[in-house]
Parts: sequence; structure tokens; C-alpha cells
Amino acid sequence: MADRNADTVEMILPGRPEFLLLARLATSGVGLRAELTVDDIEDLKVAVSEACTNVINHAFGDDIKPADRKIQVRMTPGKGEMTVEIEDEGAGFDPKELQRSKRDGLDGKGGLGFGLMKELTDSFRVESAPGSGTRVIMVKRATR
Amino acid sequence: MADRNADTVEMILPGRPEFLLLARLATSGVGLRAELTVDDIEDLKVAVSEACTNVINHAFGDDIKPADRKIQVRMTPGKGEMTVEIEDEGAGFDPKELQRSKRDGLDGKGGLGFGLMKELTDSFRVESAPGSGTRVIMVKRATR
Amino acid sequence: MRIQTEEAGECRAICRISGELDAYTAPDLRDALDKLVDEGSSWIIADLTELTYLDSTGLGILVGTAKRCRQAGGDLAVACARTNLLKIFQISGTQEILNVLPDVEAATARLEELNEARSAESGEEGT
Amino acid sequence: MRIQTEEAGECRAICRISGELDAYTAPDLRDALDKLVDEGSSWIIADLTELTYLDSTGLGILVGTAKRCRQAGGDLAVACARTNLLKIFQISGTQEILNVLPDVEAATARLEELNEARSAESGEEGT
Ligand SMILES: Nc1ncnc2c1ncn2[C@@H]1O[C@H](COP(=O)(O)OP(=O)(O)O)[C@@H](O)[C@H]1O
Ligand SMILES: Nc1ncnc2c1ncn2[C@@H]1O[C@H](COP(=O)(O)OP(=O)(O)O)[C@@H](O)[C@H]1O
Repeated sequence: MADRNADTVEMILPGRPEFLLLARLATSGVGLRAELTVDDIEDLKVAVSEACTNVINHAFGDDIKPADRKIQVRMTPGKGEMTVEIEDEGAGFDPKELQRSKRDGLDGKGGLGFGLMKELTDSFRVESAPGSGTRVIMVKRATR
Repeated sequence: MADRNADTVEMILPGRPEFLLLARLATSGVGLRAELTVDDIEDLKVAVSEACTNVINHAFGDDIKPADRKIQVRMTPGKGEMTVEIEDEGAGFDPKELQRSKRDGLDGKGGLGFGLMKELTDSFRVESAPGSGTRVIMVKRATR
Repeated sequence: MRIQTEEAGECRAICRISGELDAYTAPDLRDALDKLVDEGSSWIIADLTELTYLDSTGLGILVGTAKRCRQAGGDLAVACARTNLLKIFQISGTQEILNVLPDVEAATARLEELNEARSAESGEEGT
Repeated sequence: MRIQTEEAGECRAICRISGELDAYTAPDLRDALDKLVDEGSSWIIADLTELTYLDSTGLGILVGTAKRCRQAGGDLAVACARTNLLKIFQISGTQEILNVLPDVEAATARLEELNEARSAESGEEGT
């Protein structure tokens, strides 16, 4: 679990594409507090959006009621860095499968989202298991 | 309590002025979903900021740890309207005292914040009591 | 928020404020305006032409500064044309007390008028 | 996000996309591009000059459209100069496959080149 502290902003967003913009706006708002540069914030916005898009696309089966499709977002601005956790209580998956799918990239078989999250942040971790939800933890450090 | 539904966005913000901008950014993001006009959103941003500023200025005595100074914000976009609840678990106050203080307005004795919230929204309610926190519930309807 | 102040001689000064003025950025503005008054400016224009956000915290600072200016024999005028901000002045009933006018030119003219009126008054008192 | 498409004859078309392209706005872009290809355009320029946000969902649509264009004997080129977006093309390794170039002029030139090269090829085949 990432450090949460007095500065942590928590959000619970509906798991629908309409709310992706809000996740990015929040990233900007907290990123400014963390003294990230404009470019750092742009990178982190993509990483956050990718993680939230994954929740929307993969976490919830058709049997899950709209009211239960939620994205939990926690953002903690630090000294020249910002930690973001994106969590869902959805289907989960086996992270070991990722290596394999990565190569398929843009062929619609997945892998590009995590690739971007990894490349656009300074630290990236995913915790997931089938049946027990997913948590992505990313840290972006300010470029100087 | 205002209706919460599958579209409700919940946020827990640190009770510090640095995070007011984030509350306003979220208001914009959700306001667009509620199909409020740009002017409606500007009005609601002020109302939300005033409610959050009150939490920051009045809810917490010096004895409250930074980690416990939190602003809870819930925003629900509806069909051409948006409901916002701003809540704290701080000191609370007796809303009956408000009428009296209202007249003092800008003399530093308070009253202007609630005045603006009331004028800038279509429905405004405050629930508070000494010792049991404060909840402000506002509805802004889209102008056509 | 960005603040730019300029002293124009004869106790006159202009303070340009752009961006968002809320409880987070307000202390910087209070410091800047207090400094102007402390250093002798008593006829101040607050140019809000580029300000995008204003609420009661910012109003409080403007009203406080207006009072300090009047105590020093001067006054404050606000240049602002943005509809959403004008609404805030209007609702709070501060349009008159803050001499809110659409641009710096009109604000300057208002302060000149007030200055002349005061001189005339004190002139009359003197006779 | 705003989309503006323009057919320029001889199977050529340009699609200008401004604002933010994410999983919310992507379906509109997919529809617009599919319509262009369905109606016979196979040489398409995606003008992202005014696009401010792009992620894997948008990339997926551009790559899908590029494939459809090539199947129809044409190709797709992207006009984009914004650093943060270029980074996305670069990390995803789609710069070449999407013919990403700094402006519409360069993108048009690239498509002309590819068109001539293909005509030459099929010409040779013919002889
Ligand atoms: N929040 C999540 N819940 C369930 N499965 C997920 C989640 N995030 C990612 N996955 C799984 O990981 C795979 C790889 O994700 P990603 O790299 O973002 O590519 P894509 O989303 O394009 O498939 C997905 O296809 C999905 O199977
Ligand atoms: N969240 C809150 N917690 C405790 N007291 C509050 C809260 N919000 C408002 N109050 C009380 O109500 C009064 C009026 O608030 P308001 O109209 O916003 O004016 P001001 O903040 O300028 O005093 C405050 O002075 C304070 O005593």
C-alpha cells in the first residue's frame, strides 16, 4: 500500500468513460501541489486515464450493477513527486498473464495500457488476482 | 440527505486551502456531465469553494490533527442539474445564529459565504449542530 | 494567481491580479496590497481584467484595502468586466463601496473625480 | 473533442480532431473514420494539431483505421507536433506505422509519395 497521509486526496468515481476527464482534472490539481512540471502532469494524466480505462473495460462483468462499478483513486502529493493508486473491487486478473499479452499490443489483445503506465511514470506496480480486484500504484517524480 | 446514485462522485479532500482549486476542477468536470452551462459552472464553483473554505476556516480547532481535517465532497450530476454535498466532521455550529451574523457581512464577522452559496445555487440547505459537524447541500439547475 | 504592482507617484498605484483568487492565493494579495498602503499609496486600482476566479475571501481583502485607503485620505477602485465576477460584487453588495468599473481607464477617472471632490471639500473646509 | 472531416476527391480525406481523445470521446472518432473509409476514402490524414490529449484508446482507433486504409490500397498519416502526444506515439512504437509527421503539409506529401510508390509498383507488375 502506498503511503497515505494528511495530503492524500481520495475519490470514488463511477466506472464509466464520462468520468475519465475528471480523473485527469484531479491529476492536474494534485500534480500542481506536488510541483510536477506541466509535462510530468501530462504524462501522469495518461497513466491515470489508462488505469481507469482498464477498470471500465475489464473489471466488471455484465452482472455488476452500475452503482457497484466504482473506481477508487487516491492521489498523494509529496515533495517533488506524486503517488497515485487506482483500485477496483472487480474481476481481477493474473498479472503473470501480462508478459504474454504485452506483445500483442495494438492488435486489440491488450498490453498497451500497462506499457504506457510503466513508461510514463517512475515507479509502477500492479496488484491483482482473479476474483479479488485490482490495484495499480504509480509514482511520478518531478523532472528538474 | 441528497440522492446519491451510480453517477455520484465522492471526494475526500485535505482541509487545506491548497485543495480548493481541486474542488473547483471537480465541479467543472461533473458540471459538464450535468449539462450545466459555463456560467452555471462558474457560479457553482464559487458556491463549492465557499463551503469548502468554511470547513477550512471554521470546522477544526487547533487540537485536530492535520490528517483528521478532511472535507467530504459528493457531486451528483442529474438531468440538467447537479447536486453537491459538502460535509465535515468538525465543530459544527448552530444554524440559527446565521441570520444574526449575516448582516455583518464583510466586517469580518461572517455571513457572506452562506449568502453567496444561497444566491448562486437554486437550492441550498445547511445541516449543523455544535459538536456534530456540518453538511451543506446545494443544487444548481442548468439555465436554458 | 499572479500579482503585479506598480506605483505611479502622488500616492497612486495599480495592482494587476490574474488567475484565481481564493483562500489559498489570498494571503499573497493581502501582503502585496498592505505593502502598497504601508509604503504610502492611498489611491489604488485593483485591475481584475485577467482574474478568472473570485470569492468572499478575495472580496474581504479588497474591502479591507479600500478601508485602509480611505483612512489614508484616498480610495480604491476595481477594474473588472467579467460577468461571473461582476455577479459576485453585485450579490455581495460591494459594487459601490469598491468602485467597480469596466476597465482601468474608467477606474482611474473615478479615482481622479473622488480626489478632486475631496480636495474641493477640504478646500471649502479651509475657507 | 471536436471532429471535422473533409473529403478531397480521389479517395483522399482529412479528419481534424481537437480537444481530448479518450475512451469517452473515442466512439465518435471511430464512427467518423469508419464512415470516411466506408464511403471510399483510403488516403486519410488525421490532423491532430489541435488535439490536447491522446491515449491507447485513441491509438487503437488510428491503427485500426490505418489498416482499413491499407486494405483499400491507401494509407493513413498523422499530423502532430505536440511533445506530449509524440511521446505516446513513440512509446507505443506507432510513429512509423501511423506515418506521424509534424504538420498536414508533411503528412500530405508522405501520402503522395506512398501513392506514387504503389502506382510504380503496380505499374511494374503490369509490365
Ligand atoms: N482493472 C482490471 N481489472 C481486470 N482486468 C484487468 C484490469 N486492468 C487490466 N486488466 C487485464 O490486463 C490486460 C492488459 O491491460 P492493458 O495493458 O491496459 O491493455 P488493454 O486494456 O488494451 O487490454 C487487460 O486486457 C485485462 O485482461
Ligand atoms: N463547516 C463549518 N463548521 C463550523 N462552523 C461553520 C462552518 N461553516 C460555517 N460556519 C459558521 O457559520 C458562520 C457563517 O459562515 P459564512 O456565511 O460562510 O461566513 P464567514 O465564513 O465569512 O464567517 C461562520 O462564521 C462560522 O461560525
